[in-house]
Amino acid sequence: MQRLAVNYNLCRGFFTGSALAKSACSIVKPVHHLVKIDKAKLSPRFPELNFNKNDIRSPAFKPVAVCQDRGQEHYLNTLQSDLLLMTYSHGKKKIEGLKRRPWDGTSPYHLNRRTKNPKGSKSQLPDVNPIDWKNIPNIESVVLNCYVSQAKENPLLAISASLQLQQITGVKPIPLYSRTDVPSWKVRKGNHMGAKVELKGRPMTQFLLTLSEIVLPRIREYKGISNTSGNKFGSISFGLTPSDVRFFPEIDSNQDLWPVSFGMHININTSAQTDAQARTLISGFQIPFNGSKNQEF
Amino acid sequence: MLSIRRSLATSSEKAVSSSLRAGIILSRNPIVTPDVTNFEQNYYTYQALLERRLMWTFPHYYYFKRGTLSQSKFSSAQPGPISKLPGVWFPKGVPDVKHNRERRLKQEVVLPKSKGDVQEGNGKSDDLTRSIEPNSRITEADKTNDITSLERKLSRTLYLLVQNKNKIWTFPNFDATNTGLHKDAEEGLRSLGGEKMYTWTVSKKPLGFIENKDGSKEFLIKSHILAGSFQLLKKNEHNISNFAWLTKEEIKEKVSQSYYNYTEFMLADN
Amino acid sequence: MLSRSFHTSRLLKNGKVWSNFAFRSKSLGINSDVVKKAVLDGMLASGPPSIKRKFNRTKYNSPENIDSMFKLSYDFLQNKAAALYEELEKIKDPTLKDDLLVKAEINNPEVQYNFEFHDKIDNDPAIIDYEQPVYRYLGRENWKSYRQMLLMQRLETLKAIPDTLPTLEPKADVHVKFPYSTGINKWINSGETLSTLATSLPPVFKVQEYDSINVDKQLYTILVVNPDVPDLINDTYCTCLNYGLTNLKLKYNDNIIDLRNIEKEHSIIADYLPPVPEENIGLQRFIVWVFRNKESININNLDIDRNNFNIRKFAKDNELEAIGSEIWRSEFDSNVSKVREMYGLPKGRLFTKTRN
Amino acid sequence: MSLFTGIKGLQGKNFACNVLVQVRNSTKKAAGSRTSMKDSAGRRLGPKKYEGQTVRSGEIIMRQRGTKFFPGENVGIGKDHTIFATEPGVVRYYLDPFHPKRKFIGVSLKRDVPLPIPHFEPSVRRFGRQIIPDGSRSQEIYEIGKGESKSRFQIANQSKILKELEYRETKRAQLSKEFNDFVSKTVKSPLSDSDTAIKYLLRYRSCLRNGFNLNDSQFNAKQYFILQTELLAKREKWDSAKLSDTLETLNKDIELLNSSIGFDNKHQIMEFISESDKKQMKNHLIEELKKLTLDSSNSDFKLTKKSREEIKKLFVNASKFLTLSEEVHLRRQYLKPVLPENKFTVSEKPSKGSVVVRRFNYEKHEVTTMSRPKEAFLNRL
Amino acid sequence: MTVSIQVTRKMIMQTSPKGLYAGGMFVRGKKTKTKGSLSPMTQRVVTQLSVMSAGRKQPKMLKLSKEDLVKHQLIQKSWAIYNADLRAKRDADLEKQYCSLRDAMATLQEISPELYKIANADESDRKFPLEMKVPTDYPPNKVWQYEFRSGKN
Repeated sequence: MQRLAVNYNLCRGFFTGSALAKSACSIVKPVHHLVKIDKAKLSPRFPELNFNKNDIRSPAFKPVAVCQDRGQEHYLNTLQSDLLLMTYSHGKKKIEGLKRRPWDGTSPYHLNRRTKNPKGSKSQLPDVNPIDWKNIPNIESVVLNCYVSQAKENPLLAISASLQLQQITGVKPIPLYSRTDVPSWKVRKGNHMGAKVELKGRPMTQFLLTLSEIVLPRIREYKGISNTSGNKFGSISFGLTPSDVRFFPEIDSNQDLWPVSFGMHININTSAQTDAQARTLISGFQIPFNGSKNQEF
Repeated sequence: MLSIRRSLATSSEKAVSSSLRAGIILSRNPIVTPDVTNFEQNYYTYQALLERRLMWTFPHYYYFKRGTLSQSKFSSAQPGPISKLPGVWFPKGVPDVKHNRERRLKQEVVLPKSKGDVQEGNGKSDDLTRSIEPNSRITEADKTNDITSLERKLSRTLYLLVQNKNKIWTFPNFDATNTGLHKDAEEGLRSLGGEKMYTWTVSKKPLGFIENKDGSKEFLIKSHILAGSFQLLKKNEHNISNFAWLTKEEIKEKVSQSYYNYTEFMLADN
Repeated sequence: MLSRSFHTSRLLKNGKVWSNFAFRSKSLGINSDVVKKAVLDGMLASGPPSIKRKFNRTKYNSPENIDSMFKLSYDFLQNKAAALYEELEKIKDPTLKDDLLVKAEINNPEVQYNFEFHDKIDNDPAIIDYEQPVYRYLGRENWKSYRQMLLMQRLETLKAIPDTLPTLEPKADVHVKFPYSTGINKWINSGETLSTLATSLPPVFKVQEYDSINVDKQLYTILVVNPDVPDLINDTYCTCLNYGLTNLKLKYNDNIIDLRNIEKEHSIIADYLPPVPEENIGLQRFIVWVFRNKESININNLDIDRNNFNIRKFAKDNELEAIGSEIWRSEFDSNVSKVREMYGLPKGRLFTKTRN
Repeated sequence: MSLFTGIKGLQGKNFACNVLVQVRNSTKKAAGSRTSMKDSAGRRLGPKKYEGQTVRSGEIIMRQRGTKFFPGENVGIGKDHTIFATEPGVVRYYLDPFHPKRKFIGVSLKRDVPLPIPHFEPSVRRFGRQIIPDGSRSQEIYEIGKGESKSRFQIANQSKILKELEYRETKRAQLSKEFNDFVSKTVKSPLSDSDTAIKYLLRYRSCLRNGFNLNDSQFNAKQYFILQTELLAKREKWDSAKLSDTLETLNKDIELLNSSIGFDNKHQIMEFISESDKKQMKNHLIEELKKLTLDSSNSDFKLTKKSREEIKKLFVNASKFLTLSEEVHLRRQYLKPVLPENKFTVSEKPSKGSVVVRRFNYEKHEVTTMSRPKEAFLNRL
Repeated sequence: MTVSIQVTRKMIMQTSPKGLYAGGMFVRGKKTKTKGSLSPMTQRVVTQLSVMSAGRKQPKMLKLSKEDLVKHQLIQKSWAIYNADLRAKRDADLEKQYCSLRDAMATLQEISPELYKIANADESDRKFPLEMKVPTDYPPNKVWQYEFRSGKN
């Protein structure tokens, strides 16, 4: 009888995490129904986290439409139909981007083999569709990226840079950390090196208009954004130097709080499919371009 | 196709292709933002107040250094929350004050009055501290209802319409030559309204076309006026007697129904 | 469904459809006058009536400008609803009509208030009336957001599908409770392990339909099966039919099936057999399947071997469409012998695992 | 050079650093000599059971590095990816359409059941248990061992559970005694089975306590006895006449109880009051209360001690005809713990026994102090 | 936010003057939280960090009563529907514009290939003129520019 009891205790597993209990592989078993199950919704913990962010019961709720968005109104009123006219090209066909090349199937080994890279490129490129009323270019987001190279010596500068971004945009920035060790530049992995912020909606147009109406005109001998800027897929980037940043009204009116200022990169992401379209779009917000042969006819 | 009764007595011999005409939709873009409706205004106010309730406390200690004059000015301008007192019954809830803000209520930051506000009488234009008074969105031209002025209806897009001798209002249109529709339209416009005009043609492509009763096709080119003004030449070769800068609704009243129906979607709502 | 024919055009002239109860159900409005006033005419000076304590009422602060904005929004949406009601008059197709009715009422704040803050399972037809398409729509959304997912997860993890029926496309919400044996007033959670004493007397079912169906004609079948009965000869398990009801009628609101509304003569396929698991065979699953009948079933023509029941064959033969399910589990406990005695069943066997 | 000697010194201490001991030659030695000399014995990987072989549970089917084969039906996988049988049967190597790039090993319980089992077919399971015959030695051993195999929860809470059970029993006995006395006093016509009647009342009450409404409580409690009787009839093979007779007497008893006994809102036993009577009594109570506090809306209304006592007296029997929420509501309305402020309940100067209240005044933005006499409060603070 | 605060404390240690650690040695019982010991630069960053972080600055959670919740949801819904209507109208107009543009170009191609060639010439990399301003809330002092440099045109 005692033996039985002892055996019983031996069999009983007290630790669920023991090495024996660990599975050596994972197999997803197919289910027998078509209902989508959201596990977070089934959990009784933190019910308020299950609310959508635009639900007032969610802790992350933030009112968005607090005022008229004049940049957006300008786009919808004037730019949109002008852009349709300017970017339309009659009889234009879809230009197919580079795609991965499939094997011709002459060998049985071609089955399940990875397709070949596109010719002359490592990755596939998107198609360029002709413009119609559904894909008129629009600005999607603006990303400000502030990397302070001196932060490797004085990490406090990264914090100041982060606050500078917040002051200029009114949106909470995300800290940036160096990704790799680069001994020749004395950069260590994981150091706090600056901040970035992604702007959308009202803060985005607010920032763009401040830039084009207040900051850029005040920069001495500013020629404009390079006409060759762009990543080939409709994103335009340019930079501001630390002295340019001082012209932002938030910095300008509190000069004594900002003994040092930090330059930044500005990436304007648009839904345009080519850089030329993107530049046309951005010029509608009074942002000057340099070296453009702005043909008048 | 829509056919429209047109009675422009033009000498078609000049035109290279007699059946082609170049029309121009010349617009003045809005100068001020569109008027908000009551519904929108209320919603914006509601959201703005909600935002004030949910926003983080203003870090006044960052902008105003302790012990400075500006700090004392600022803090004296603030209404200040009700603070907690021991043994006192607060029917509207015990105050929860942090950083001089009642955390249960919306945040109110009052800017201290600057010098300029006090001495309002001597409004020197170069005084930086003067209070800013915005210009009125309604101009003189609105009050006198001067439809030939470019300064009317600042919140709307205005379009140039001309009236011929037969009292018919249309968009200006001219004979097309071989140089291109946009060139004909621009040059025609200048022959009508003088050279003191800075216009920007949006595109060489026509926005649309109207098939006239006489078989000619009128292609519409879009253009914006950016500076200068349209001054109708008294002796013009197009028999135009009158012109006006009109909004979409006003155009509907002036032109024929079919003409409006055709061009309606090309005109901006605001 | 909406059988009453109404001539709304005259009533709709002023556009205030949401406050017009001449042709709309009373349940589409808030029952309590005070609450209704606080919602529609702006917050009362004494605070929101939904807060029970006066102390908390005076403490409460409404968001500013909410009432003035609410009025504009209410008028805006009410006008849209009025247009939909006018459109409704021209439409004959009942499903389209239901869709439009849902669209016209879904934004009504009174409907939203009623649904959000009242009991949705044991509903009061004066407040949540599932005969109204809009409440059915809201009910379905609510069910999909939690209970349906929970049920499907449990059916899958407990392998109720495909051990009994191959799959389930859930259409109705099924609830089960056992009020007669212990008097407990609680709908069971899917997959719960219940004591055999609690399950010793027949359960009560509640089947909530959300689809538009012909309530007067549609018949239902409910089967409770246990796929974990030992089959010693073949060294495997077989399925036992523990309870079988058919030819049941349901309504949208009154849809509890208890002994009061079961007709003994032509509804009971199999009497209730309580869960009496034997010792050392682990947990047994009891799966409630609810079907829509194609036509009424004559129970005298049925040939059922309840101890070796093939539910797939039964469903196929009688053209039953599975619409809902519920599951509970039972294992051997100290009450099993009492229940066996009660039903005159033989004494349970004791098992041990074989070595091989 | 110094490095060389240093290493040489280490070599004496049996350090296996033969790599570092190198001689400088004119040509560089090819790289990769470091591990090419090492080798280990074969790990004896591979299948241990082949397709179609029978296995017993626990037998190893495949040893492998990584998951060359994945575990399928009735097999397990070890931490070194060894695949073993969990059920006795026939080994099958197969492919699964849901994971087209994986190979599986499974154990089919029967030779004629192919793997994989079709997706929507019921799983094939082995019962794998045998009966322990009654009265055998193994059963004895099992019964003894069972006492010790209680769950930890049961062992930890044994005394508590027992106490709880005992309490429940005594409470039940107490209640049934109370009910018995009450029934014998109030029910005029004799009951055929008083024992069942008391049990019925207990069930009736517990249903009410669990939140069923009146009708459902009565039905649920009655149904228990009907079902029990039917089961008894089945067990003892009664004929239908006897069963219907018994059910009829049961029904009669329960009808009698239902029409003569009820429960108040605190679940205390009382004489039956019909719904219409309850409504009437409620209306009467409200009228009385209104009469007593007729001028309460008046600003100089003073609630005397006497009238307060009278109101309290009116509420003595209220639990019999009011629901709990109604009663609480009415009590709150007419017996306010703190009276509204008027000239009787706020005194100018703090007198003996008055309570000083400091309250913030939001209009004047200041703290106002007022003293309230004892009469302003219903209960002692 | 706590993470970044921890990080900074480390940083402050690195950058703070030597006095605190008495020549690298850690002195027991010495005040470590004295404001005066921070350099003005460090002090500024500490303030800057507190501007960005939530500590003591967050308002109380907004808990609406049932009535207000329903009202708020209705308001949000009406705003969404209002905007959807506007968007639908705009899209319909744009579609009409697109169709008319396409038809016009097709007709022009048919009637006069020379003019079509001019009209359909490449216009990519065309910019909006800088004189085309984004509307402001209130008009400028000089509402309309009547004079302009003729060289521009």
